[in-house]
Amino acid sequence: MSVTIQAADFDCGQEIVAITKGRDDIGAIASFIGLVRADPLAGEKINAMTLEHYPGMTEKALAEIVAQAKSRWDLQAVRVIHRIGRLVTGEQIVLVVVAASHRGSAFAACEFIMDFLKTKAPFWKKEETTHHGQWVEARDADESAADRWTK
Amino acid sequence: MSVTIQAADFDCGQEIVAITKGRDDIGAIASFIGLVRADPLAGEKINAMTLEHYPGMTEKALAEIVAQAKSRWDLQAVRVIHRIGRLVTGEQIVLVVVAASHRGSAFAACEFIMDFLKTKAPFWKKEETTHHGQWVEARDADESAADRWTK
Amino acid sequence: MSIQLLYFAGLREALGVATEHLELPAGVDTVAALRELLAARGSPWTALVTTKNLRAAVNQKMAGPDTLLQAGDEVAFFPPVTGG
Amino acid sequence: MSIQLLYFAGLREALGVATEHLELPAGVDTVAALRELLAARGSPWTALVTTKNLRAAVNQKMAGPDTLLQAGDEVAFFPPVTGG
Repeated sequence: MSVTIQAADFDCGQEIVAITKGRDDIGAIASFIGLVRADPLAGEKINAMTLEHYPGMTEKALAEIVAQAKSRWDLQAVRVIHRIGRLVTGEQIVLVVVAASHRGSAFAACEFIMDFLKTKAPFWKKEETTHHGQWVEARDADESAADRWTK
Repeated sequence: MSVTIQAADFDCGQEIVAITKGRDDIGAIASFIGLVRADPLAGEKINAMTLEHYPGMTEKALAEIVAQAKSRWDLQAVRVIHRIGRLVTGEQIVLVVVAASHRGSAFAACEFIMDFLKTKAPFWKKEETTHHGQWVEARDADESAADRWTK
Repeated sequence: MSIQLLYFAGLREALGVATEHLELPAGVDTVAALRELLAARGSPWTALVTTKNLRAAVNQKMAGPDTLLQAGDEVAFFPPVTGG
Repeated sequence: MSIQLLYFAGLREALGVATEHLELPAGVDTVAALRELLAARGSPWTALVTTKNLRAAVNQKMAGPDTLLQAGDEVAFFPPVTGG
């Protein structure tokens, strides 16, 4: 299974071992991890965030994003893990691992998957400080990042 | 120490933990691993390769590449590990991990470091099959990849 | 015809409802018409037409205002996504 | 003046030498002149001028043909790098 939505944490190293074990044809692995950052919010520091998702559609959207990446680049393996539920600052949110023969494809596909995940996969973040909770607003920069792949 | 040349293998997950432990300001980690691929050579499959380097200059070149990346992007941590000696197919050769607040900087800096490592750091690979040994020739594509950052 | 409705994130909280079954009156057969029908319930449902960039999905695929609705459809409304 | 010379990878194998101390004759004070001096030893040393894209480093920094040499310098010759 290349896409998993889970509450549990993940280990990037273990996922890479699972992809590469017994293979000798992979030359490049690009990976990305997103983490909960203690940004300021309403004069306080963010302590945690809660990730909500749309069960069923999320899996389909991520599978579609991975399929698009595989059609654009020659990839040997893709692994996506996205966590849901409450995560405190410093915790890992998302992992994308892409294996390919060459590094150009691995980097491009990994960034492509992240850009589309950020704009097409139905996840929503609610940030919390000690006294406040606030849904994160979508960033225009994320839309622009996704748009550049359609040019 | 952000740059290490070693014969021993490395664990991407452990290096990421070492970078993120006790911090809550990192939002994005991009990483890259290069592996020994069983390409064809002189009608046989590559079994292994031997990595030679220029002790002293290699460390300086890598430190300079990391310093350049840090001056171009706002980075929170960089870790580079490059192995030397004989490595069989499927083994890991190089690891680059870049931590930043945002994913754009993390991806760009990670790719920048790999492109410059491939063209500026004094390492040389000799590939071997059962009956042949051959020094790898530098690829024009690697020079082009490094050149695009100077535009 | 009847459909299944889902609301997510800030919209779900504003409405105080996560899911509902709805019997659509004759003539309400597009996403846009459904949004108008829900907004006509008054506050807080006016959010269905006033929320900036509100997204819709029909049967778990992104849908536009003209997407046609059919009996048994699963229709979801939510703000722009912010995962990753 | 004397310098320390280093050869790497395919060049080291072709020459059969990894390092040497060398007393430079008067007038040989650039990387280009040093390459000519070494090539004049005959085969296999002609590789110092015939090898395509041969790289040079002086005191562990990339150097060009005009880079000046000084007593005690560490000068290295090697093919284009192929790590990573």
